[in-house]
Amino acid sequence: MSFLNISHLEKSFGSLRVVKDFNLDVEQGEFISLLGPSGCGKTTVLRMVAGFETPTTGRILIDGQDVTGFKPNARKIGMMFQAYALFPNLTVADNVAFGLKVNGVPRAEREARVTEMLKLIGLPELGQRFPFQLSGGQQQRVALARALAPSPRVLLLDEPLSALDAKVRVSLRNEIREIQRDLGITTIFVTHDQEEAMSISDRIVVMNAGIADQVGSPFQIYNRPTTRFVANFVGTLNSFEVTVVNSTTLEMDGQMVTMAEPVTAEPGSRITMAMRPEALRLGRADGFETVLPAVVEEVHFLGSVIRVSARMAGTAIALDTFNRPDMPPPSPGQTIEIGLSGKHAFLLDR
Amino acid sequence: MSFLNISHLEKSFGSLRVVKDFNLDVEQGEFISLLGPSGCGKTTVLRMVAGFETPTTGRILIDGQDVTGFKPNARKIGMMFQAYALFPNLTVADNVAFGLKVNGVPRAEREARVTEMLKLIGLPELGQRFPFQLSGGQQQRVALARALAPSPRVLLLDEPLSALDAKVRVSLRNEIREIQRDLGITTIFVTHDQEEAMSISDRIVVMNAGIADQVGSPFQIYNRPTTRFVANFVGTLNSFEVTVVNSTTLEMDGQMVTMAEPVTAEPGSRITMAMRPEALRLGRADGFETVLPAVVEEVHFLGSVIRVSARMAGTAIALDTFNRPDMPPPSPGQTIEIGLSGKHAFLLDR
Amino acid sequence: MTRLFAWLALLAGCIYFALPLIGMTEFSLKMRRGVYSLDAYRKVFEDPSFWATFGYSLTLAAATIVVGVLLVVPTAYWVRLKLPQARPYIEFVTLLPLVIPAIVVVFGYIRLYNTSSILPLTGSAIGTDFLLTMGYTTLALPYMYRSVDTGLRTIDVATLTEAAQSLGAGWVTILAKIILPNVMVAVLSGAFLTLAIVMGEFTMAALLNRPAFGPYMQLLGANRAYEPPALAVIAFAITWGCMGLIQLVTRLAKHERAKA
Amino acid sequence: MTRLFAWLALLAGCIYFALPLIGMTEFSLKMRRGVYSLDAYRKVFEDPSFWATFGYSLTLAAATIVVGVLLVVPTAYWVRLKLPQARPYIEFVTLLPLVIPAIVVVFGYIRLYNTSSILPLTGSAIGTDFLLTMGYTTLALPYMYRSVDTGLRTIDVATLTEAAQSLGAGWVTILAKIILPNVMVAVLSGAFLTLAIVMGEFTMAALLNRPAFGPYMQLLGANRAYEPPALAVIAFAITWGCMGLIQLVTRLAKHERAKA
Repeated sequence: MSFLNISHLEKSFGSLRVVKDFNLDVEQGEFISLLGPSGCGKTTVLRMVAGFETPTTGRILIDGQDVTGFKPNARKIGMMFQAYALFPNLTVADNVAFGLKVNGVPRAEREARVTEMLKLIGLPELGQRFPFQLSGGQQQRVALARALAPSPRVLLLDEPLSALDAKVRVSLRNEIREIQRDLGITTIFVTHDQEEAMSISDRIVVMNAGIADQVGSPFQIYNRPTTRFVANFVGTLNSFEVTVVNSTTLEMDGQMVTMAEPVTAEPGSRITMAMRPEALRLGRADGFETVLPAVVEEVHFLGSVIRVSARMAGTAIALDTFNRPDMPPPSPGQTIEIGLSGKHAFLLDR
Repeated sequence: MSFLNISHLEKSFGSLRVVKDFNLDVEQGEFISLLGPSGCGKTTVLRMVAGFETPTTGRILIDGQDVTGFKPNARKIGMMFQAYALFPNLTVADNVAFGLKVNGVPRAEREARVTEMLKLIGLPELGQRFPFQLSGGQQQRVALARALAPSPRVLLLDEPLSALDAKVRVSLRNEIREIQRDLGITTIFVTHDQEEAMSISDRIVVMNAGIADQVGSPFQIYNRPTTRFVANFVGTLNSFEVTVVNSTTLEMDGQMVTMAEPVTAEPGSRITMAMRPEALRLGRADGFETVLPAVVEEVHFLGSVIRVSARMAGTAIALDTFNRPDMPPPSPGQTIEIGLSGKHAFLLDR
Repeated sequence: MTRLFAWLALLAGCIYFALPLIGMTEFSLKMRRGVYSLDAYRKVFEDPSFWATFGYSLTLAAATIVVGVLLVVPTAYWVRLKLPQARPYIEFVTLLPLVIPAIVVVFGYIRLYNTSSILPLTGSAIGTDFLLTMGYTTLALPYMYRSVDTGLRTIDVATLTEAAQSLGAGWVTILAKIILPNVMVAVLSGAFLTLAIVMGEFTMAALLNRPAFGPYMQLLGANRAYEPPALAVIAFAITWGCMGLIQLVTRLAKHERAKA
Repeated sequence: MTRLFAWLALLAGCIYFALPLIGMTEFSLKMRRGVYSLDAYRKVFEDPSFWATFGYSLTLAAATIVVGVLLVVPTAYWVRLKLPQARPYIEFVTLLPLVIPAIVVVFGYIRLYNTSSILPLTGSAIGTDFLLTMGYTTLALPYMYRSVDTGLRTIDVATLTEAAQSLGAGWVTILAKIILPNVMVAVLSGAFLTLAIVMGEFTMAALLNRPAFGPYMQLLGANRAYEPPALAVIAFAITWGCMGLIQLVTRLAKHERAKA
């Protein structure tokens, strides 16, 4: 039996069903992300686990205990919010100590735990500061320490990085992941940022309109999406209309593409083949058997990656290539050759 | 003579000099970004060009005309703000028509121009809506149309994307760039997001503490940073302490690295060599002569790119490699070989 | 349990206001012994003094609103735009009328502008009316300022002003086309509160000896039994009606937008 | 040019308030013919009625503040947290005292609680004091509610409550340890405004015939020449002092935090 078990969870507000038959098993120590666009129900699921919303139907079990009817303050969970959740009238140390105090932990033990927590988040000297004296990133670290101090059974993170600057966001997400791994605490993380989810999760639940579309590791979600929604929401996608030639070969604008996995569709039928931008190769190279001409439309220098927008076989495509200091990127209007291989392609249903 | 000329611009608030001897020449139709951390003075420069701040010293010339003493409403510039800048009591069409009406453009001409502008931003049917009925991205598009309607000489953009969601941000920045290129309007864009600046600018001015540190194309700024600040602020950097062997060779943890450009430092001295994450190669490959062992610490799946954090030659490094569906990324703890070449390295001054 | 307590508190609050009103209304209907009748109301409406004082106070309320709007809107706008650091002080000044009793203001006026002073305003009826209007403006200032300032808070004054400037607009255009339309509802709600205050004010009008509605109500209250509650009910109905009107205006404005 | 106009408006506003005050102060110092003296002030302080009425009003102000805080803080918190859609209505209710003249409230009380009613509160001094406190609470309600509600606006009530809940806290802990400390300054400022209103109030106290400070001021004003302005200056000084105290408390609170 898994550590956190959610079965047949449903939630309706009036006639609006925001979560539909949601099921999830989380192992002890796992880091799970709920990923989806706004309004997909991911936050509602999290709030039901926390106890802030009551499920319409369904059950939530933590460590074998049915907590569905429990009040939030009886669930022994830790939660981190988007922002502004620190108690402004308390010092950092008192914020971290709050949960311990409420639970009647004796003073000496409490102080030792606070010191330990502040060290864990790398702010051992800021205990006597007030929240308004901290940067956004520091505040969220203190919020993490506060949530972790009473040793909760499950840690819930409700888009804790969304209010922060890009650079801080990246460093803090890595820090959260490290701390989570060190403590081995079961964690559910809600986000709408696919890069964020991919970067730190053991497994991702991609949600769409209240339904869990796909559950899997970042590698699976990105490389083997099971629905069109997942394929489009996670990462950028190039899709081509191709004709089936036989069970291993597709025809694309006169060129043959050999697929790694067998094609089940009827020969002669038109299907959609998809490739990620990094699967397309600027120029010819070993292992990229199919080569097609393309015209560059836009070049976006993104730093380590250069994204080339081009038109190939009548389709607008995006291609990612690494920056090379000794080789400037192509210019708009230029005609280039693009190499690709069926090994890196996958097929999309309807 | 350039179209927009800023010379020896200075601004002090009290004893605080926020802009120091700022000089810039912008060609007609150029897209220039002012990039820097918050408080670097980039917004102050923009506001002085707009006329909202009076320079302490220095001159601003637009199309040969000295506008330094002009009021904002006499400068014929268009400006786009961070957010909430649409007039809430006016419809979209009236917002776009505002500048034309103020300038006494006759009704028929005004209406034609508004229709044209709404078509340009791809919202031809929303003229009768009010701002609060639009999404954030739509609002900013209308703000662009409003700024462009009176055919300003210069377009000023003050972080117009910072209030938007990640996906909208990317698509709107590309749209702005396209419209700017189509109209050929001289544009200054202020941002703190290096990816944003790199992706859409002809040239970037990297600012630090009121000073323009470096001016150049995104490719130059990224691959040939002239100061340590620029090198660190733009993109991720791996820096290694190396020993100079002779004018072309450096020694790094016992391995020799041959540089493409001559090294001026004394043989035997210790200098800092820097490489971008994409210049490091997972495994051996042609053209990456130097190979060093490393231990993987973290693997972050970011989508098309996988960032590997590892420890090599005693230094924590970041390495970028493309996702390959047929080849899962390495795991933390694994020992790997990393290839690199002096061709992709540059030296940092003190 | 806490929820129950909160609802009880809410209920208590409502009763707190409703009870006196109901009691008063009930009493006002009992002029004719044994049966409910509208006799008290008829008496009030037949009294010419009622109409005279009511009209007088209404006129002064209108004058007060005009002076207040002209004083407050540009000031509040300018303070938000250019002197944000002065806001606490301005707010403090606008709160002064709450802490300086009306009596003090009137005494000050009487001492300053009496018949033997340089500006003998209290010597003539029109001069006293002017003084009274000024006094009312002072009384209404906290509400008018708060209301307009709250209205200005809902828009980004600085950004809207700069946006209009960059499009070539001058100050007059900005104030008339952008700022005022956006705080119209706030101005209306301030005007309504002013109206309510002026209609009910007693101290100033009484001390300056002008035939206003407040002193009339008190006079009636001291000498009659059934008419005063009837009068109070009428006053309440009027203010309630005004409030409904304001709500309607706000709704219509929103509806107009949503429809467009 | 507009800037000049704005400054002029500001100046006019200040003069508007300062002139009566200066005139009054100057007059209050002229009791002894030909020279400035504090005679008027001495007279006021020597009057035992001054101390009696002042003390009485102060006591009632304290009672009013206690009732107001107990009524307003939990209500405002609960409304923000659980009934946000009810906020406009609650705000409307709290604004009613501004539009129902004090006279109406008092008449209502007198009719309801007179000596021949079931609850003859006006029959005893203590009962009337209770009624007066209730009346004052009504008068002060708009200020107290606004103040506390504004205080609550500066914190994220919902998130703080949920954060405290997830850490195991119950309602009492949340209200006492999180909500109240964060709106303390707002509560103090509401309390101060209440104090100022109660000290200056005339109508209710006079109609209920209680020995409060407001009627005392009026009585003096009708019969003496130099003492009333002196009294007004004293009242002004007291309120100003209170206001300074509040400012000090706010500053100290901030300083305390900054230092820590």
